[in-house]
Amino acid sequence: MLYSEKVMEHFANPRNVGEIEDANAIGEVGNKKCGDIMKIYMKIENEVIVDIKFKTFGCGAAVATSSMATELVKGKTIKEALAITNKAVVEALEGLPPVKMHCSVLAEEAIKSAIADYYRRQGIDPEPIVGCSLKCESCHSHG
Amino acid sequence: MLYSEKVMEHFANPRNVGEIEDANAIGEVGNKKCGDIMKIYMKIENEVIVDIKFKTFGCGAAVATSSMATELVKGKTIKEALAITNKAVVEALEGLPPVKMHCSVLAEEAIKSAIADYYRRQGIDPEPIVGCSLKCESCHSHG
Amino acid sequence: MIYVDNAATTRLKPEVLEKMMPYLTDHFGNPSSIYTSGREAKIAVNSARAGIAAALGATESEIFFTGSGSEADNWAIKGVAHAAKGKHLITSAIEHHAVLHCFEYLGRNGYEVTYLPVDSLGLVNPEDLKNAIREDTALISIMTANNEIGTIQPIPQLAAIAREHKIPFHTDAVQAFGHIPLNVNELGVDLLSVSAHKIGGPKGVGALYIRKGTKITQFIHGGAQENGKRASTENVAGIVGFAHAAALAIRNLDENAKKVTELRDYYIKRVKETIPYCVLNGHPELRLPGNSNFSFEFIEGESLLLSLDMKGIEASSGSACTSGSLDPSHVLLAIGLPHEIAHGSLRISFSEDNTKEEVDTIIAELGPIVQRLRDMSPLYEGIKNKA
Amino acid sequence: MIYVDNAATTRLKPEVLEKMMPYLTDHFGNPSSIYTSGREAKIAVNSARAGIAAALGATESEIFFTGSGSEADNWAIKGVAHAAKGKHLITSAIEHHAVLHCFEYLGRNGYEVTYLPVDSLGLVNPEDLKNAIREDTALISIMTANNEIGTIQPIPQLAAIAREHKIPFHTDAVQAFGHIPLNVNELGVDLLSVSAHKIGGPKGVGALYIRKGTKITQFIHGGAQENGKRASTENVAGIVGFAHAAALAIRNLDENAKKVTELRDYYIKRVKETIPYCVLNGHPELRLPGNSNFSFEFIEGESLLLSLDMKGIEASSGSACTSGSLDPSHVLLAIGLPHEIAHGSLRISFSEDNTKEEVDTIIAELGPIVQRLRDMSPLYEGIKNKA
Ligand SMILES: Cc1ncc(COP(=O)(O)O)c(C=O)c1O
Ligand SMILES: Cc1ncc(COP(=O)(O)O)c(C=O)c1O
Repeated sequence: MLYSEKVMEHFANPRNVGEIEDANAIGEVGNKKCGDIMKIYMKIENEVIVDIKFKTFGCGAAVATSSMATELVKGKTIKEALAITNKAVVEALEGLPPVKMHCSVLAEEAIKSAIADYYRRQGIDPEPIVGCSLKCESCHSHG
Repeated sequence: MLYSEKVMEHFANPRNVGEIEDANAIGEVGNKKCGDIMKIYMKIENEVIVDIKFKTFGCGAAVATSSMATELVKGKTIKEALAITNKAVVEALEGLPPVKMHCSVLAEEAIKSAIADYYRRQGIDPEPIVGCSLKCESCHSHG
Repeated sequence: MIYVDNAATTRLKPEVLEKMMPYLTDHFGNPSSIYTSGREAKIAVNSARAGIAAALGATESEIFFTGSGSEADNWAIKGVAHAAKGKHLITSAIEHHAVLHCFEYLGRNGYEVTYLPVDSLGLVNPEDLKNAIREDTALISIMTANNEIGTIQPIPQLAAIAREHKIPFHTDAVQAFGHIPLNVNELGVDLLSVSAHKIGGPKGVGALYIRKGTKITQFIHGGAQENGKRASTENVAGIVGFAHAAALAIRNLDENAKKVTELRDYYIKRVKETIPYCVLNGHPELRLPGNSNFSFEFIEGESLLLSLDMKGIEASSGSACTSGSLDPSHVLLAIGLPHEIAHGSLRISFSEDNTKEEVDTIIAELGPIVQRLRDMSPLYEGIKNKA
Repeated sequence: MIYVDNAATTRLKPEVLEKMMPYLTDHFGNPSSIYTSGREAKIAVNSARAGIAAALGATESEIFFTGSGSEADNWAIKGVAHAAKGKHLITSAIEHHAVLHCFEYLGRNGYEVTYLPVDSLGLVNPEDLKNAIREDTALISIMTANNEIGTIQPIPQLAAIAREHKIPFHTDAVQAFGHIPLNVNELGVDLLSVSAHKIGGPKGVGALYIRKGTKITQFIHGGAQENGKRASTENVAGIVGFAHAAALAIRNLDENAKKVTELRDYYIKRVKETIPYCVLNGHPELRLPGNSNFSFEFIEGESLLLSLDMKGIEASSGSACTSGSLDPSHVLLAIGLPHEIAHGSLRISFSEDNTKEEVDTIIAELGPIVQRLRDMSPLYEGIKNKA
């Protein structure tokens, strides 16, 4: 299991770690059993994600994908952010080992989960906008 | 499969190789299938084996046991010769690998076969003196 | 670089390599060949066999070289199971995968397997073994010492129970061999697996002790090597290296064990003093000299390992074989740790080549790393705020 | 010493050992470990895998390292048989024991095995294969080239028949690899075994090619090494050495084959010229470059070998694995030799390190040795007297 240099760089120097005091969007995905939990804080103004921070309990890939996903999303509109797939995160990281692919899915889901929270706070059903319910179905991304 | 120095010495310089023109006792044991054939020539005078020679088709152990067996028998009385067991040959050779034990049996049988021939030539049934019929029953000394 | 993952593998000792060199250069004969170079190779293999036999209190004809500890485990377990009439097998829940996956395979192929639980310190209870035994139990396999948490099982007691019922008893002693005294007769075992690379020997060589009279089918069929019991041209250099590593390990066992235990105890003490929310896994006394295994709450093991690696410290989280897998260690779950804590374990395993200075460096780095990861962890938020 | 038993094993090439040395000294990490030294070891193993794959025209994910050629054979045969529904297997009568004894084992355990005969040159007849195939045939295994007589089988033709019937085809290419061009797709095989020590690599390393999609059970269960298909801590140094030896063999294949064939043909010519009552076993053209195999009538092979050894010449009679056994070679019997002639065979197998001068020395010693043994042989008496 080998990480790319980019993954290692983001693991060593993760961007956007932390909390946002006055966040108006917070999402958390994953669970303890899986060994990966990602929590995303966003400050959204006029449909733009002006600030984003994360906290992650998880492996090197989980930290690196959190870092990269928040980088990709920062400053984007919600629409743009929702268009960012786990694939984009993996590509930006120059690849992930097959056993770690689920981390990128988790990152995508964490972003969506925060955005869903943003809508829910405003009394809007996030489902039609963000997509289906978000859950870490199992610890395994493959067989 | 490792031979003792003694075996190698007898293989390199086998004693008593050849035929005896006026032999009065000739025995042959073993068969082609087994890959071991020993032929013994004796000159017996007054119940004493005054000369003995052998020819052997076979492995290093077969040659060495032929050589050693003929050495042990040479100059002995028939009675003494019959008392020489395959064990004695093996001991004199400082041991044989387990898979090669049957060669020593063959050497013992070759001696007996020649002596049996000696009696037969005189019209004496060798069975009561020499023992049971001599045959290389199979190529294997073990399972 | 500070290497403290000696339970995963060890540095090939220079003096062991030196003994191997002739067989990696001029003495390249095939031990099955009858000419001089072949005979020399055969003699080397057989004297290595005598060495391993002596190290275990066995006789030469009971030692069979293999290509790894895993092969020895596979051979022992499948070989005895296949040779037996009974279809019931017993093992423990904390075996190495080389054992566990054999049983799982047999479990899918007509055998019934009982996995004995362990207590919170990792010990099998002899009473559980007694209760698990059935009329048709064909094999019991319980490891001598665990690779993750270092717990040493009461093998003499367990093997005695097996013998009472005339059931063959196998033990995976890959982690124990060369580190604690082992004698097959004092242990009372019928089969025992060892591996060279855990004691300063080369990778890719193991051995299986098979007590005379034990019914076992062959595992690798072919040529007549290893007394007709295990085919393959012998890894002569590797076998010679294994025997020399074993000889060194046994000769220096007491001294090394003392040194390594001291290092480890110092490390354990320092961790407890400097890092909150940690728990030592495994048994406080019945433990391999070099083994330490801590769970650090709120953080995940791999991140910890990568962070240590960035500081030049090489250590492990659970067994090396399972890294890359997403499951938390089956051993840590078996001793009762909750999932998220099982995910956050750090195994540091010392050898006699490690030093107190290295431990000090590890401690100096470990604290800040753990803190940094906790600061990044959503699980720690509540705790921090409470504090 | 003149070493002409390169089919039994080869000298580890010094340049191969050199590539292995880092992994026998400083780079001792376990490839399953995620820290730096482990990752370096993993990269080394994977690039070796790529090298072996390239040498065979396979893809990396189809190459699995093993502890020997025998293990590769055992895995392929038992693994495919166990994964299949059908209970009928086909192999040839002249396989290496590592293959033959697997089939005999399966034959005793619920499978039915057809052993295809060979002609007097050692060739399997494709028609025989066609006729042997049944509805329930689960595996066909036919060696690429024979270890005793060097005969090269028409694998592309045989494998095509298997494919027509959708039956997995395995070939033991231990003797062929590195000596004749091999490409798994041109051969059309699904599984192929190789071993390092036959091509200037270390003893105790082999590999199995498994075509993607081939149904096969695991052989050594345990850790997740070799993509979860073959457990055991990787013999990193051995694997690196294997790949380098393969690279050298492939790079110099044409040149070496030419040189070795010339040496061999010169030897064959000189034997025929100087020693009466001899017969060359194997195929005159479809033959491994380095292989010669003569039967010398009226004498026994082991005596011949010991005599040659006393003159510093190391050669073989049949396969090294069977020496020590009392049975004449099953290969020589299968090509129709009578027992006593099968007992008297001499295999001389050349490598590119041998020289014409060595052949001259062998010829100078061989004649008198054969004569001395014949003079000692009761079988020769009649012949001599007739002459
Ligand atoms: C044709 C053939 N198959 C298999 C083997 C077994 O290889 P290994 O000695 O690496 O187990 C050999 C040589 O020993 C061989 O010549
Ligand atoms: C307890 C235990 N058993 C078996 C093995 C497997 O040994 P090897 O890596 O030599 O196959 C190991 C280590 O990997 C181990 O720690």
